[in-house]
Amino acid sequence: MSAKDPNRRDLLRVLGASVGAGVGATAGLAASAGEAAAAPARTRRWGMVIDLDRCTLCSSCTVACKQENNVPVVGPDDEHVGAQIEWLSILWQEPEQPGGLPQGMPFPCQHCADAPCVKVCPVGATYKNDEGITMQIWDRCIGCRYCMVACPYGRRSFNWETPRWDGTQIQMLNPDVATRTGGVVEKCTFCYQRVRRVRERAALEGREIEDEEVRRLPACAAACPAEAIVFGDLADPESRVSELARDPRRFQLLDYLGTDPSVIYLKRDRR
Amino acid sequence: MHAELRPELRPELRRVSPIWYLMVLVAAIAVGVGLYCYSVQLARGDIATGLRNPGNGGAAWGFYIVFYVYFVGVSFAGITVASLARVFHIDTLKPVTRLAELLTIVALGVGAMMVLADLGRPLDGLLKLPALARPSSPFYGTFTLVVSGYLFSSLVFFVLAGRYDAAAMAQTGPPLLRPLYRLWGAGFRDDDVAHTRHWRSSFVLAMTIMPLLIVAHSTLGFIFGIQAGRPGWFSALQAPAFVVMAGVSGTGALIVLAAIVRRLFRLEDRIPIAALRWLGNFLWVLAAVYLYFMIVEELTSTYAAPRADRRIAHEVVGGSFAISFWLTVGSLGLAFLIPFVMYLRRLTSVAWLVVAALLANVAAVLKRLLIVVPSQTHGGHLQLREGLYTPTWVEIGVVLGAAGLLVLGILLFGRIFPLVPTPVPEARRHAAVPREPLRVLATVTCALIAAGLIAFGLSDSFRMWSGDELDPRVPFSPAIFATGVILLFSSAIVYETFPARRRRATPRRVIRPPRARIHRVDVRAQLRSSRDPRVRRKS
Amino acid sequence: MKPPRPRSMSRRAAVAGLTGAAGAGVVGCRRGWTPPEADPTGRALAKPHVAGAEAYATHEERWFHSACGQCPAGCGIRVRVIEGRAVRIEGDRDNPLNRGGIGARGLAALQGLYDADRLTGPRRRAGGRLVPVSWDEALDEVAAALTALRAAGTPERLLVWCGHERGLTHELFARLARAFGTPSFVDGRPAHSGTLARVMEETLGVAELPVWGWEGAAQVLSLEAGLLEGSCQAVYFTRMAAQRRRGARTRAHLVHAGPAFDLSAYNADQWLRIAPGTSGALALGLARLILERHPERRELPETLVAGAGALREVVAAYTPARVTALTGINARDLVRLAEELDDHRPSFAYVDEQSLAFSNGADTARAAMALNAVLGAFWAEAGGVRAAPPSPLPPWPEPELDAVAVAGLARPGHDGALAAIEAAPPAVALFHHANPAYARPQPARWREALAAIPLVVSFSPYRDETVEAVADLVLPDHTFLERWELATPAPALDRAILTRRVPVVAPLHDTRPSGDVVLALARRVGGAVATALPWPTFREATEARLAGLDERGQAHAGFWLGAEPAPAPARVTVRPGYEPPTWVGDPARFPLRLLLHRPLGHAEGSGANLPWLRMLAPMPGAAPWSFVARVHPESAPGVRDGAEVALTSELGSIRIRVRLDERVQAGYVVVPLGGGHDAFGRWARGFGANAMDLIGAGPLCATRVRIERGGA
Amino acid sequence: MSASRRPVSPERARGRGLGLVCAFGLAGACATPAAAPPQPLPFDHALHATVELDDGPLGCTTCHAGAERGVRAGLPALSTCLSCHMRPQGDPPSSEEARVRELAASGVPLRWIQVTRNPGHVYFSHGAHVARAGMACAECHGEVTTWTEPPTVPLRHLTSMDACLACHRARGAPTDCVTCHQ
Repeated sequence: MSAKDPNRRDLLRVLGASVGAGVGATAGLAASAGEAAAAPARTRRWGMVIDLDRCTLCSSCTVACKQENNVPVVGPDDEHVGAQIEWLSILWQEPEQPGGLPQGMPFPCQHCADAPCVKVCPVGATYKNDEGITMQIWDRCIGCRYCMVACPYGRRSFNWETPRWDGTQIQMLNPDVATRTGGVVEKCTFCYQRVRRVRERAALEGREIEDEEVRRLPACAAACPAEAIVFGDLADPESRVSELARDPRRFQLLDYLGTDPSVIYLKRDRR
Repeated sequence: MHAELRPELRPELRRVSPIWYLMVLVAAIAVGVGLYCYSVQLARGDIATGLRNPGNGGAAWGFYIVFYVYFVGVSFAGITVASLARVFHIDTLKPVTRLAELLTIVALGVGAMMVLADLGRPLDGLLKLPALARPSSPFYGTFTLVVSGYLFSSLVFFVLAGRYDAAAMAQTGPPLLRPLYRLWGAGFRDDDVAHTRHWRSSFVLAMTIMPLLIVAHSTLGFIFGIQAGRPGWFSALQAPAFVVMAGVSGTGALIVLAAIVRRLFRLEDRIPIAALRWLGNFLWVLAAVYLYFMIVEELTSTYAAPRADRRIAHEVVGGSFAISFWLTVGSLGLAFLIPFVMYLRRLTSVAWLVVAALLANVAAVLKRLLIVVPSQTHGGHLQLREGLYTPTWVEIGVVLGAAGLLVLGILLFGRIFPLVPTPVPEARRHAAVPREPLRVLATVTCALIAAGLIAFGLSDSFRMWSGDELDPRVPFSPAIFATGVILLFSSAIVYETFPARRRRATPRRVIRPPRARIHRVDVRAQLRSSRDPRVRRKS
Repeated sequence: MKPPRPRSMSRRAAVAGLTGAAGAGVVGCRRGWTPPEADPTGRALAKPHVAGAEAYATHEERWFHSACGQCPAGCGIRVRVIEGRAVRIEGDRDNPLNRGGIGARGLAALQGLYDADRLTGPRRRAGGRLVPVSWDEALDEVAAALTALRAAGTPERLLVWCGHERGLTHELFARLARAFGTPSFVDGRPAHSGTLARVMEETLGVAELPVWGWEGAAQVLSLEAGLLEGSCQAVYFTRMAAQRRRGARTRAHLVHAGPAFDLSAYNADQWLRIAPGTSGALALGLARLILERHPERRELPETLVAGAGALREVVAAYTPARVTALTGINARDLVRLAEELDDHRPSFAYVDEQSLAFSNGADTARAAMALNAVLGAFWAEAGGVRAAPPSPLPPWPEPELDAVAVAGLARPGHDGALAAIEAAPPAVALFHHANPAYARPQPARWREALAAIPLVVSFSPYRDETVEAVADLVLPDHTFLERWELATPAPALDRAILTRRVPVVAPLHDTRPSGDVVLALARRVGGAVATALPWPTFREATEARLAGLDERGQAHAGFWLGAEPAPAPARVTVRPGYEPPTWVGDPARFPLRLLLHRPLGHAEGSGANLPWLRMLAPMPGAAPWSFVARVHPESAPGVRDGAEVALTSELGSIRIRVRLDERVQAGYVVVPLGGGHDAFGRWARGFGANAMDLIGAGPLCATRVRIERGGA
Repeated sequence: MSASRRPVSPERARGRGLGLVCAFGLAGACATPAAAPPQPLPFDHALHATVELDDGPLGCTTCHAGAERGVRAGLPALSTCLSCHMRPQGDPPSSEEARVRELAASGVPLRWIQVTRNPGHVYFSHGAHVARAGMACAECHGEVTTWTEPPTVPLRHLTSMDACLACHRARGAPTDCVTCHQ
């Protein structure tokens, strides 16, 4: 659990003061927990910059995402309309004013710094990890779908039925990602399995993760022929992703909601 | 016991109307249908419902949540009526208090089932919610406060209030059920001290329950009201509106229930029209408040509202939800008008009152549908795909089954226990209660332990002791919190059922000389009589 | 027992060396024993059992460099293979075509490999149904039929039809046809045999798509092209579109003239809505405007473009007013575009097969080339238009033909026209990567025509329409991830490129690479045919073919890159002209005109059975899994958005959902290709409608249709 | 070899409530299989553990190549066996060795049946535990080097999330969910 959530921590302190009686009895427990916690070397915030001026909507990212993350195929029949599982799809926004440009954009989970889905999860199946990724632990999810209705971006998908892989299709599953069962919510993880792989390799080699090796790390970024998707550490001002995020064309989706997404878009630029 | 009462006021199980059998049959069939539909849902997965991903053109929450909110709303009436009756000494309402509490309990149970029906993995939910629930999720309040606190306080209220009759029924009731009555009425002595104690404890309970009730129903409103990402939900009005709407539907349901029960159980003489009239007045007041809320809501969401809010308002008032919306407005208007006119004209027609009450419930269901669904299907801040939500027969069947269960529970209970409490004369509630330090100590201890559990359970639920980890430090903290809440209310049971010290020397102010039968009613004394020399001596 | 010490051996080295030999294979059967992992949690939240994984449990992970075979682009790929299962495809960052990027089609290759509806072995039609047959029997049967043809002295009655696959297998089929003696060899490679290739042959002397100088272009005008969707090099173009906008110092402008709002229009800096089929007029009008800007300058290098001076006279007729009338593009835009094209050199006008899918396709291509000549785009230094580089492989020595073959080749053959096949059905037809029973205009008639052929052999790995409806024998090919192949990608770079595909997994089923099958057939037929195809296996044929490879290139894993750009030709021939497109059908009865386009997931017709491609929106902004005809609201009065309608032409009728779209030229209906399969696996069957039912032989977009509400 | 022939039972007292709740799948620990898995070779760990090669003793990671730095330890492919057993390695040559060469000749790969597996939603990196944390194989797998037959039940002491977490807390290893969940 992230310790960086100031609002919640403040709330806790206030509540903690009012709780009173129970505190004394359990203070010892808290102290012992505190000792064991190890400080991370450096606080990362993984983020993504999607340059819409580069993006051509070729949709490779959406397919790469499905391939990497064992996202099940949900059929086209009427029953499955709206049951599609989309970690990353193309968001299409018609112009608000007549004569404006329509805008399409690769649309992964925004990994909000202040994520509405995380707040509402009753069991902690979804949470912000130390590196700013909104994770979903499939096994813990009870399927209440609260996170889905809380997410302003609609970037969470429910397994309306247990996914099936027909015949030999099962052989192409990525062994690094667990398949999900029916009745759980799933979402983009920034390809955490790949991040983990890179981190372990770096740790085994006794070095820090380099920006170079993560720029095209997530499956969507790796597949993008236009190199429109760049991944990296937003907390590191030197990283490519931070550099791009300083571009004046930057915008975040629904920034007025105060969610502070870690996915930063760069506006399309047309004559 | 009860001999002092007029015969018609004694607790008894009356012969039921033949319609009772028909209704039980219908309700049982409904339950069967519900079970079948739910098994279909379990087998096929949630694809069997009409729910789909919001943003993909669907609604992730639909009928189940609508009826969950509805059932919990219905439960409002019971405990409110009981508390009001106690706190403000409204004797008119006394005959319907038990009915009201029963409605609360059954409706809450059924509501909890609706949540389970909604969960993608119900078994995981049953296990994980008590273990891991997080207070930052408005669901926490739902699962702990509503289910444990609200349900259990009602239960405690219900059980304590019923002891008087249970003790009596242990003597006169059907022999087969007497063990149940004896258990329920265990430790009850029909002396004025006991009545006085109950009178006091019920006041404390009632005073505790009323704020809890507001909190619990507000929690329900917060589930929707604090979601900034859902235009149409995000509103400070949500919590108070939920409380009021709960009142509307709950009062309506209680009116319908009382009217039906009067007929079915031939209780016309025990449930006076006056009680119904009182409820009718309560209904129009609440309906008027809610109508006001609706006007405020519509005004806010149409007058210079942001795009998304306006889109929803447009869709609700004139789009695909228009029929539901205008039905809601009409129903609610009539639910206000009918009892209001009756109030002005000083008339009371049970039939019209039932019509108004039914309309109030129709409005309650539809309004919840209008709250839950359009924000998901049409409420995107972004231009996500829009769609429609239509419940499938599976969902309708499950909800039907839940409603059947509600009816069945009440009908069956009516066959085994008197639905109208035996009135206790005012005078008997004001006896001098002897000082019993042990009883007070036990009660206070229980309450303190409860407070400790609540404090720890809540703080650990907040992960205050978890360091940087996600889980509570102690497993099942939310359950501990809920246990604390339950225990807190149980201290009332401790207070009332703590075995009385019977010392000869203690003078008791007794209005009527105790009879031998009273001691027979004292089950605990009876049980003990074989070994307690004092008791033997006494008899 | 004390084990003896092994003699000197560095075990790590040995392990490392030998691990490579560990191949994949079949799954071991486990009798009477429940593996402990069968249900470790009692819940499904686990990796499903993967055939092979528990049987080997070596967790061996390998990355293979190969080349994509999903479309003619031939991007470099890396395939992640774990325990013999291909689990991931990524782009090869070394490959100059895609530089690590990869298209949706390439990614979906895994679904093609592991398609649950693949043919698991050879089949023969018996009693109307396809039943399993052994490879030997099947090959004997084909060989017997072939031998009989040669014995009867009628080798021309063999029809060999190869689809879009470019590579050695194609060459082997062609060689087989030649040595066998049949002139009926249908080359289905659009890059070699389409309208543009033919025009390029007359313009530049190379019958291939030209190479476009994206890397240096400052302005590109796309003339109704399917630039980023249906083109042969969509990944390369996507990369270039992005790089020219953001990667380079100067920002290039892309102007797209097209009749409907598609990906190219979305991506263009400016989208000009043009009347379909009139971009030839636009090109000539622009040429005139540009020439007018330079009355004094001899703009065109006469040395390169002979007769360029005469261009002025030809284009003089295309005044802005006339071009506006023809194309619907207003004169102001026209003038501005001409100025920009002229000012932002290097610039060029881009056309592809989609631009030329009209009756006047060849003229449009010629007009575009005239505009390019005016723009000085041919062999312009930084970015221009060039002929495709020659193949780095030397031409194969002509096979020795025997008398039968010589006689057969002299007789008239089939060029793939339906009427000719109906009139004189071949005796044997071989279809490799071709599915005429679905993909050719009038599929129903095709089925009847093919049914009249005594022996139809399909090499498709999938149960497509030709397999299901007409094939008498099916000799399923491997998918490209299971076999060797040597292929030249569709032209994109000015350097020759040769890709080598390798088998990354062991064959899943009892299929055989068609190259091997061709060689086996040749052996069985014997005689001169066997002599012409002497290699025992396809692998050896590839080695033999590679032996003559130009030595100046650089070899990489998975591809070979030629050294020097193609030389400028002696001359460029420009023959500008314009004819308005013609439309078949009575305008009174069929008021609308049908435009067909290849959507993103079409993948040359091979995408329909791959759900990942199927679900891609056929146009920007569409929902997944949508298959809709788009029409301007004014052109379909009374039709509700999203309603199912009947589209009817003189030749047929289809039912399709319609989307009213104001971004479509009024008077036209835009229908994607690739729907309406009645075979080809579970994802293709019954999805959408096949517009081929509506059109006749000839250009793709030349048919009039009408919309009727509520279906036919 | 006198040590126990039975593998160490991985059945351990389960975790407390939390372990139960997050029930982690006691991968196979719940039930002992009725029959031993039909492994292709009756591999003798004890015997191989005594082998000395030129560059040191034959360690676990010689055959379980990923155990030291990889994510999964892996079971050896036939080629691994053949790297030594290409030449006869015993006097007299054992029947197992004959079988290895028989398999090699027939081209049939070794079809080990993996007994120890993680639940699908668990990510366990051997490299992180062995190379980084410096744990020995036996800490989790028991004294494998004393067995003369292939294991029949999973070789694992860790049967609940609590057990994982306890060690992670004790050693200050990360307890972020995604450290171990996938």
